[in-house]
Amino acid sequence: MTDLEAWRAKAAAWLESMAPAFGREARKGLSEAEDLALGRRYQKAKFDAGYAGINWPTEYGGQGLGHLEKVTFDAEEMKHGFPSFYFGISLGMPVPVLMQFGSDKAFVKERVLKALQGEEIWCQLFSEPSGGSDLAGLRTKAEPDGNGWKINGQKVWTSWAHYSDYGVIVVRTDPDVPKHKGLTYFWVDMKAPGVTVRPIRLAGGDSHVNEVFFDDVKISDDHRMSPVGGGFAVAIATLMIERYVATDSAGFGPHLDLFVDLAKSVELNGRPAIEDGRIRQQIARNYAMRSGLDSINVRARLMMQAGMMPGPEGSLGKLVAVRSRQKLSELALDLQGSDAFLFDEHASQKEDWASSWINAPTGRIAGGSDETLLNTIAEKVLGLPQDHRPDKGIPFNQIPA
Amino acid sequence: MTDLEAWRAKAAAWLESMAPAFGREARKGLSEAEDLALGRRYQKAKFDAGYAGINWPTEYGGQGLGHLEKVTFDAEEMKHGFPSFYFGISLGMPVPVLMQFGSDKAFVKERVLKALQGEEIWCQLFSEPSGGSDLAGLRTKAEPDGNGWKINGQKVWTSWAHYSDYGVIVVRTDPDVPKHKGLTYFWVDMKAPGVTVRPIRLAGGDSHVNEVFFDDVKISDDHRMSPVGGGFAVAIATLMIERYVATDSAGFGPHLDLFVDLAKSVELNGRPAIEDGRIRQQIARNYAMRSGLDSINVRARLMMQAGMMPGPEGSLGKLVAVRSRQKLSELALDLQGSDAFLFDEHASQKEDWASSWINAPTGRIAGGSDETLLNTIAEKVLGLPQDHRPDKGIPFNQIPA
Amino acid sequence: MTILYDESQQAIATESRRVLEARVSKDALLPLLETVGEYHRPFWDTAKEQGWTALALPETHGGLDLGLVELGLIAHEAGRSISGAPFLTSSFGAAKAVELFGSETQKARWLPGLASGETIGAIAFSEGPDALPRRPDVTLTDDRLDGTARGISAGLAADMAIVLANRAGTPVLAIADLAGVERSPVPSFDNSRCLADLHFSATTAETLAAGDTARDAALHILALQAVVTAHEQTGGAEALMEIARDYALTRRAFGQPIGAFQSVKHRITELYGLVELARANCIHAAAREGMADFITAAAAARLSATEAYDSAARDCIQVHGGIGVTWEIGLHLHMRRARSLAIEQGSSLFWEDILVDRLAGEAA
Amino acid sequence: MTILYDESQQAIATESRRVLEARVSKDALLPLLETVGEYHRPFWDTAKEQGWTALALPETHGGLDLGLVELGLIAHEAGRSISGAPFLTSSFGAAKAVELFGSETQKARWLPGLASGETIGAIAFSEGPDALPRRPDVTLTDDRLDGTARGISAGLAADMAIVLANRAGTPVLAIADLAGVERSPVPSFDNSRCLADLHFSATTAETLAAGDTARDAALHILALQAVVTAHEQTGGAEALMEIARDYALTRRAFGQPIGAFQSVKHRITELYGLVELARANCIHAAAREGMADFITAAAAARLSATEAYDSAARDCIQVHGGIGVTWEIGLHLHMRRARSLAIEQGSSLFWEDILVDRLAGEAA
Repeated sequence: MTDLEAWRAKAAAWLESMAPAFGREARKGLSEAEDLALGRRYQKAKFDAGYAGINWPTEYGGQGLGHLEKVTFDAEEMKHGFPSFYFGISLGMPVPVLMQFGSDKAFVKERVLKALQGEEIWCQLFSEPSGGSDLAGLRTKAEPDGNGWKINGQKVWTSWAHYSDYGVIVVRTDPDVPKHKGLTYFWVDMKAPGVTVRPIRLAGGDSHVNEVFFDDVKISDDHRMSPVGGGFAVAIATLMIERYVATDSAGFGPHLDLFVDLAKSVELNGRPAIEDGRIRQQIARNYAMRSGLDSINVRARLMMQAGMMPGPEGSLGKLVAVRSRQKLSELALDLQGSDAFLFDEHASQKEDWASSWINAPTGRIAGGSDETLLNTIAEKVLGLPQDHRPDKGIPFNQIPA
Repeated sequence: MTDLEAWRAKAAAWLESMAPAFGREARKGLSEAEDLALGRRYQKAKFDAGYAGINWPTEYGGQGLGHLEKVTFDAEEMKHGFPSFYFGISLGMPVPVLMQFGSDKAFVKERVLKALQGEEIWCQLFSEPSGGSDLAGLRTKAEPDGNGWKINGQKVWTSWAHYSDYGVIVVRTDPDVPKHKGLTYFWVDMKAPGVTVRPIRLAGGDSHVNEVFFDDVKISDDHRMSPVGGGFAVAIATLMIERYVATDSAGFGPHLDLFVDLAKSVELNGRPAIEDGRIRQQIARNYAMRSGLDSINVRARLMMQAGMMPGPEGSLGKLVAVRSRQKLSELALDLQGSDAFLFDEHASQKEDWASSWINAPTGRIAGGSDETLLNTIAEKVLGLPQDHRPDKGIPFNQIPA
Repeated sequence: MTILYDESQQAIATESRRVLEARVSKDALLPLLETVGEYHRPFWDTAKEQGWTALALPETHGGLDLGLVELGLIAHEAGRSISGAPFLTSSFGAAKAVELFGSETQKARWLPGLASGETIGAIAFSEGPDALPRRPDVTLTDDRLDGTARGISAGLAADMAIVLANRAGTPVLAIADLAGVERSPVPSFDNSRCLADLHFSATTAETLAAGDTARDAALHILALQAVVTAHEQTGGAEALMEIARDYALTRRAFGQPIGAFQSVKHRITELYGLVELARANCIHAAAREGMADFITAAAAARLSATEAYDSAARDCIQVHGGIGVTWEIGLHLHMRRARSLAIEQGSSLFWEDILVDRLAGEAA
Repeated sequence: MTILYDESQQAIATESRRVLEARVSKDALLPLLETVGEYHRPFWDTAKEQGWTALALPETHGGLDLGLVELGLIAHEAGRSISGAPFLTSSFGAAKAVELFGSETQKARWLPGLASGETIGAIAFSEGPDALPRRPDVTLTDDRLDGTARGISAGLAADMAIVLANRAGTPVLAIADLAGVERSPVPSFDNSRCLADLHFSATTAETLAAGDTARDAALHILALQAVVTAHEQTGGAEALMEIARDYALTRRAFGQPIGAFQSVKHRITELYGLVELARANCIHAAAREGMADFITAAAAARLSATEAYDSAARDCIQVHGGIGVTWEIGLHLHMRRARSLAIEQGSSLFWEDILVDRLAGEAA
């Protein structure tokens, strides 16, 4: 591990040096536009310092290092609150998929380089209003148009679409076959005529997800990234990548230390809350859950380092961590009593309990709801039967809406 | 309510006077045979004193009073630990159903009188090994035999069958129609040739439930209590009666006071357990749950007294009460630490935490599992869709086993 | 012993639901989240016009002489529609404090206005985590209040407040006229609660009770409010359970209504159970007003209602999936309200302790 | 930092599972519930023959110089098959006490027998609810023990015991030779644990540690045992999860396997999650032996393993329906064992406090 530790130390030092210019403090009070601009400069700095595309092939401007270096860097980077999340999806799924499935290599390389330097952002156009957890049930359609295609329909929950230059999209090209057999995978220019992006405001107040409308959007066939009718497999490949994005045993909420500090600072029934069994129990249970997840994640990295495929238990993280974070955040509000009312909708959900609480439902739904994750584990890992699906094998256009 | 209160006082006084002869103390150390004999004498005493068949018609030897008097008596009776549970099922479901659906009135009256006096016991032959929660899926069959019927098959989970003189039974008389349309309801003589009863031992150690085998058991057609093929409706009517049997917000486990006493008697982390938030939280949560159920039950009685049909919320009792009792019992064992090991498998689950814990799973399954209760409420009360049932409408003999 | 609602009580429920459904909508409530100190005036006007403000107050002072049962019914319906202002509970608590512990002069001065709704009352007991502090920060010296009461709901709009203060080390319950008292608004996740810090500085106040009596009195007022709030929480939970059920019946996935999937089906059914338990405890508690075990019954109602509303908010949104977390659909109005009601009048942690002290015979 | 099992460690797991599946069956275990003081001799003979008793002890005294990781792997497999005796854990705890705190003479006297399994050790710390009493009932005066140690697992079979005693108000850790010590059997819901009350009366004992050192030493022994037990609990939970899954795949209701119903499907999947979290904490804790945070890691493993086994027992039986509560199917063997393992070496309540004291920096 010493090589890696040395690499980690070097990266940590560099990140430290970037903090004054791009870190938490530097971002205070910035408008989203200003913050994004700062984010683009930070991404360029990462690229120049050799910390962009860490585990990507060098011919695409990556560093050619391992996944282990990547997650090590992510863990260190997380500490400083840099404006990197604008590029999380872009560099997380669409661009890697473009590298894997894009046909025109020159074009691909140009896009990848601009994405790595924060000049261009990609989004992922999967979910639809009718869809929910049923990806293969999508309705946006692409019809042959000359020697290209014409896209009509609507996507939703598209993160950062309003800042995106390009996107990858799954559409229905054949409604006459069972639903998952009639899909094809393309990339699209988000600035093309007929593309309309409308931000969706979330319960917590912010709005980084969008509705995206396609009205007679024309694309040439070189935009196609899968065989016609073979888009579902590429879509699944895209989603699989998500499992290897760095996890957080805090469920993307505050660290447990912050709860312990809170419990030490307030009184309950006339005694310090940290001495109250109810609070102690939640601290202990959450610690055990989080340490278990951390151990699972560390083992997954060790296996990847040893060239092995990590076990399926990795997919537990989001399910248990976010669910527990939701209840722990509610308890933190109870503990503060009427002091909990004071609320800043822009506070970080990693540091503020109210923000963590109000954004928790999004966390439980985004990237696979609890129920979807339970089904996936049940079927893929435990071999339990698939749910009854009346639409199975039925031509898409014969499924009752 | 004053009439009822007076009636309650009178009944309470009588029960008090019976305690020395039949109560908890009197039963200590008795074999089950001796205890049953005592139970029969107690049942006779109830009959003579006018406390048997409280809400049954007088022409069948009942008292012609209301359901309210019945549950009032049951609540008082519960306090003394009388050996009355041998007759609970018998007088709870089969005999009332016999009164309602029995054809030969003279025969019916004779049976009812003997049952009320504890001379005869009836059991209910519904569940089958293949069945689980799927009552209509039963396989025991009755074929025409002369001008009577011949029964072959196996029933299971039949309480007190080993002491029963008669039983009511649902059997399949037509395998060629959808499963719930091919059933017929009969009564059988449990001493008839071809009937074999084999007690099943339960996890807690005791064995009051049985397997019952029928080999060419011949019965005449006057045993029939439903139209041929109309047995399912009568079976459901039988089960409906169960909801009006007295409920227990303690989930048939110990009263919460016993947990409070325990918490006062032991120390946790160097302080009385009753001062520990974890213990306090469980006491408070269980109290709130139980007081809610008690309030639901009281309101149900008031409605019945007012001639109204109680709401469906009555069916919540068993679901939440037994489930909570299971976890509270585990916590009680944790609280006792190594003192919890000392175990008497004959201790009462109303008074002993280990006995309550070890018998809780039976409580969660008997008379409708948690899942069955949830489905019933979801479909009957909330109007949510029925689960997917591939066997629906298919002739019984074409359903894959 | 609990009760069955009689016809007139059922009529109160039906009528108040009708009026509220006609006059309150989420579109009117959503913008209130984005301004500090605004409440939904049509709701409060309705409450006054319908006499809800007078419902549980004595006829001799402009009230209708009804009780907690009837007010609870209104609160339940208000909870269903996400009440646009906290005054129904806050003014009721203030009025009961005056009615139960005040002099005839004090009653004559405050009750008519509180009954008509022209006067708005607030309860200033809590200090952050402590719903009933033994040594409040606010002090009373020679009938003058000093110090700050934090995060007081209705504080921005109230004309008077019942304050739990510290007089030379012993607790006192006092009435304060808020005219001229400096208040700083508290921006919150549920702004129509009109939260404020009240900065007393030589504010004249009249004592209602002192010493242990003051503490018992304060707890009694808190319990009365808690029963009203529990009804409101139960109404909110009931609404969410019904919204979830209706969505599960119409929304389809994999070719069938999502309500056919047991994960959804059973989740909604568990909510039904929580709602019915809360309802039963509420009815029981309302019927126990004035009895020896009222505090116990109030605590049980409060605990089950808080659990029901928080759980319903979590699960109803979860059942909806992505659409459930959008601003426009407004389920977060319930989720926010579930939390603010869970904290006002003391959190579950507070009521668990109150309840167990009594069950274990350690009541103060 | 946690670890990946190397090949030799994986071999230990495979081999021990093979042997146990061949030699232990529920039919052999069920009758043990009905006699007091009998344990499953084939299990213990296997443990001795396979060298499991020597695994984690020093080579210098007949051990194999392996550690908690390897013993944990054995315990996991023993838990899967419901170990027929508690000695693997009790003797290990006793041996570690001698190894870590004993004199060379004491090691020479006790370790070889404990390593070969000929000597059986017990740990006598707990007094009912208190897993680590500050003022034990058992007293030590002039190297003589007096008083009763209650509900000691392995107590009926043990040749020696490590006793936490009270010497003039300060705790001491002592070794007692149990030959000639009067024991009364404790009939329990899990009789193969060989539970007994040990009645010391002027029993000779040798001191291992005194004062705070004694208490820290006792906690360290308890933590070592807790990690072994956590592996055993995880193995039991894993077995139950697999039994539930297999049953859900074969048992049909309403024309389909019950595993197709989400209530069953998700219940089993949640168990999978609990098992994997427990396993991860176990591996981590075993790898932290001797490090500063060992007690913390042990507590986390213990808490998640106890939750996993209790939950698996509840839910596996529930998934089975009626058949699950029969005597013959024997699921209650796991349910009983889940509870006895949850109590031995201190309940979750005890370990929650140990853990939080450390997280909050209040460790003794």
